[in-house]
Amino acid sequence: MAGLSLLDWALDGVLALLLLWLAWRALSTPALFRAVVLFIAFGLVLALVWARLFAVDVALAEMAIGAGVTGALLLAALVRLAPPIGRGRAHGRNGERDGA
Amino acid sequence: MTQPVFWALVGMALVVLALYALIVHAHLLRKVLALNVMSSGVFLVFIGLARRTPGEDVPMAADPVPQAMVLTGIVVAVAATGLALALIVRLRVLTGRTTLGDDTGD
Amino acid sequence: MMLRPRTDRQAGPASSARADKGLPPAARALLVLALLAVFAGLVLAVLSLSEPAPGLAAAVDERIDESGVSHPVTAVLLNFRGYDTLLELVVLVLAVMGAWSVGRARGCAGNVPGPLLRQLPRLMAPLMVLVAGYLLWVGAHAPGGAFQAGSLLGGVGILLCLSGYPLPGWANGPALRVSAVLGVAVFAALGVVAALLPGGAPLDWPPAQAKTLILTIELAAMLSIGVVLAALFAGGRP
Amino acid sequence: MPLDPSGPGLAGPAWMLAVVFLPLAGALLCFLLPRLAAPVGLVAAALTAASTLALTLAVMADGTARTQLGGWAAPLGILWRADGLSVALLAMTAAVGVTVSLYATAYFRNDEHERTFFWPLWLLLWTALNALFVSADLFNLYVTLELLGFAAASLTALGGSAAALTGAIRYLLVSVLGSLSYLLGVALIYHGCGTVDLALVAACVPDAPRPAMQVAAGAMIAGLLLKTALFPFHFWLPPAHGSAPAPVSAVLSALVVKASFYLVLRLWVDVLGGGGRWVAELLGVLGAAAVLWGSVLALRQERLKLLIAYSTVAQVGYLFIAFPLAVAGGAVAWTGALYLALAHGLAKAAMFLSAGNLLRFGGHDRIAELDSAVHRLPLTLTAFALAGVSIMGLPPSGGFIGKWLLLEAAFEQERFGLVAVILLGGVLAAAYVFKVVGHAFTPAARERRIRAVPPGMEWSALLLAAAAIVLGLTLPLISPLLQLGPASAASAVTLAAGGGA
Repeated sequence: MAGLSLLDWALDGVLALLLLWLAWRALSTPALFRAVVLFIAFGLVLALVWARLFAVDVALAEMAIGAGVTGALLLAALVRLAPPIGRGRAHGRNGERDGA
Repeated sequence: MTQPVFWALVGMALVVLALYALIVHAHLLRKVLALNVMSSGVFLVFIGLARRTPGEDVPMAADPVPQAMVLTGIVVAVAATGLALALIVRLRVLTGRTTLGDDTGD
Repeated sequence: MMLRPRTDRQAGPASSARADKGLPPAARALLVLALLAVFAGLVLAVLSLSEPAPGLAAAVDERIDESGVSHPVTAVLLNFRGYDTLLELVVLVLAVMGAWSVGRARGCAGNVPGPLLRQLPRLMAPLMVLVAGYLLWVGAHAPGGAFQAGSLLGGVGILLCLSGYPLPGWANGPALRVSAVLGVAVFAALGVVAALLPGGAPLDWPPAQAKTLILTIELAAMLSIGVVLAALFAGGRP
Repeated sequence: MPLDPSGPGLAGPAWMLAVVFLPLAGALLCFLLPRLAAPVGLVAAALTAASTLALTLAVMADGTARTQLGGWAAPLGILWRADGLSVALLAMTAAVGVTVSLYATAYFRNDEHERTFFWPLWLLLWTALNALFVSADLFNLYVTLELLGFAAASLTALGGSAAALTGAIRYLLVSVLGSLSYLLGVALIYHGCGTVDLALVAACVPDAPRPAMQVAAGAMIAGLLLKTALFPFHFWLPPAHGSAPAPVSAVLSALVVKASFYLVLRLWVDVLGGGGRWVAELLGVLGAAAVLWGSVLALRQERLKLLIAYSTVAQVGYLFIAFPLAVAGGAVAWTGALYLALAHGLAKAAMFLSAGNLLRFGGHDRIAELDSAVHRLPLTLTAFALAGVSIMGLPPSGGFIGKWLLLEAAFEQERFGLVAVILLGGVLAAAYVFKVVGHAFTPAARERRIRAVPPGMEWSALLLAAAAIVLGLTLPLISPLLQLGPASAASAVTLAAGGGA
């Protein structure tokens, strides 16, 4: 990898920082909706990383499955977890608020 | 440090970060997110290091075998997510809980 | 232990940092230290790997002419390591069975879309199906293939569901089950037939027919992947 | 199947194909024909068991069977390989599998929902087990592990109660975490060796960069220990195994836990060369802790299914006591551990099926209220007691042989601490088995509503328990399959001649 220029390193560095930051935020943001959106953004940046690593198939799959379908599954689950169904126990409402 | 090693290390960092979140957070959706980030980290190690392989004549193409394995892994991850979310939604309907509760018994 | 659940009943609904109250600070510090040690080990392992590295790129290159396709990743997925892919399709079917076993889907007909979502599928769905078909076809010699195409089809299903598009009744019955398992069934059946040929092995595609077989399998797999992903989105049995 | 008796080596591959694809085909058919799930599933189970028997006989006759999937040789393609260790576990799976299938036809007769989903999920679980036992490829093993975990978690949730769902979710999360840890190890191995074929990796490991290989082995084994529920990773097991429907608990405790143990053993012996003295010692300590902790907790349980589940935690511990003994030169310890694994599979399945009968009969599984069960369900109680004999390790059961071989190795190396743990575990097992049996013998305190238990459910449990006992008498037949070291064969045969009957 002798041909890697300073520009390449800068791009890699920025992508890596962005990736780690998005992962950290997605896993620590209190609001779950926001966390899922951050996770989808994480998937899209990861797709860019795959493209930079010349894994184009993986990049396509990451965009379609990793970010796209997984994101849709998470958002759908979030909607289903939100309404106060069930027997309305005290900490059931906690779970709901977590998603607010 | 070379580019493949750099990305493998980023992948390892994601794995450890996700492991921390998995242990610390009680909300099940967060645990699912953590496992997804962790699998992304493992995939990054897999693909990142594959870039060490190319010789001088084919500098662009990464080793296709890890790529195929990661594709398999991505599909397995989405299947796990779908199954886990279905179970979690059902648990919420039944009990109102979105955490595991402390009924381990020991 | 690691996944020992922690309910924090004291944490009020508005508490923004519920998780942070789960672990006492000492345990948290210990955990961070342990994970840092794990990370150090992982870094050491990565740094110890030699470069240039061993790999199978050359081996794939050498045999790709016998695989029936010219794109190396597709060759690995559907020929050299096709058995992994078969099991992976089984994993998808299994996820649907598991999701169906716990509950019913609320159904898509109840969704009341906004004006954008009402119009979007009309524009997007045909385009996405077209792109999926293209990705499947191009997968033989360039990046693309059944998984990317199938997830696009899944996306079509998700869009239709979100827009409250009423699925015809037959689509919820046996047809749904058949299309969910079609990929596995075609793949496995061809794989067994290949084993029964003289001198054959399981999933051993004769080079002359390999391309046709791979495209057939990919077509069935694409459909199944799309149906399975949409079914997982619906979240339960119809 | 193209079976050519003149060509040795041909029958093995054909039957390997059958043991993986028959349950798969059965599962798909059950899913497509939900109304016919039970009969179709039963036929698939019978055919799978029959082909497993054929494969076992073929391997015993011709030696290790091999297949190149897709016709591609090792570094490029995936290999199937069935050796003695593989077929021993395949055969145990078939024995438990076919009996549990019989049991399940009666158990799920009146619940259409559970019936229509039990069969496809259970047959996929069986597919995953068989695929795992014949795979000789690290990455393919990852896919089979995930398949196994998903099937096990879905089956756990089948009961539908909040407890079952909680158990299933925890199980699924732990299972995925374990698989990812394993996959991380596979990634490092691939990039250190350029292959994921077991034999080629084994040849490469000594020359590969050491830190990478050590971390890879650590990650893979840690992930598998999590799935095997070795102390202190056992926290997820009792809630899952205790809340699943009885036939599901039986296959989870008897088979699923063994699959990840099998893989640890396979990696340890075949790939990593059986080294790692201090890791083996650590595993031994954890195993000993599991025996004591699991037994004590089993003794303290008030619900029968939880008692049996904690007993599994303890019995898994025994399997790991073999590691320090075997590494120090007593290869007979491997045979002992494998014998224990097989015996535990049969006995534990029998116990869970018995518990299912008692639960069906009285509507609960509170141990203190099992009074007079022995008069109403004599066969079930016999099955439980016979299975208990094997769990305790009394002669002539399979559990006895396993513990005897472990004790032999421990005495030889003067590891008296381990000797004490092995014996103490047996005493504690006797205590918890008698706790159940004793309550069943007390006369009924009051009349209560009881339900009939179909005879098929009673006989299935008894059949498995009897098999666990008979296993102890078949040592000369089975021990050749279980040789993982040069010394084990001679020693095992001596024992068979001396104290087998």
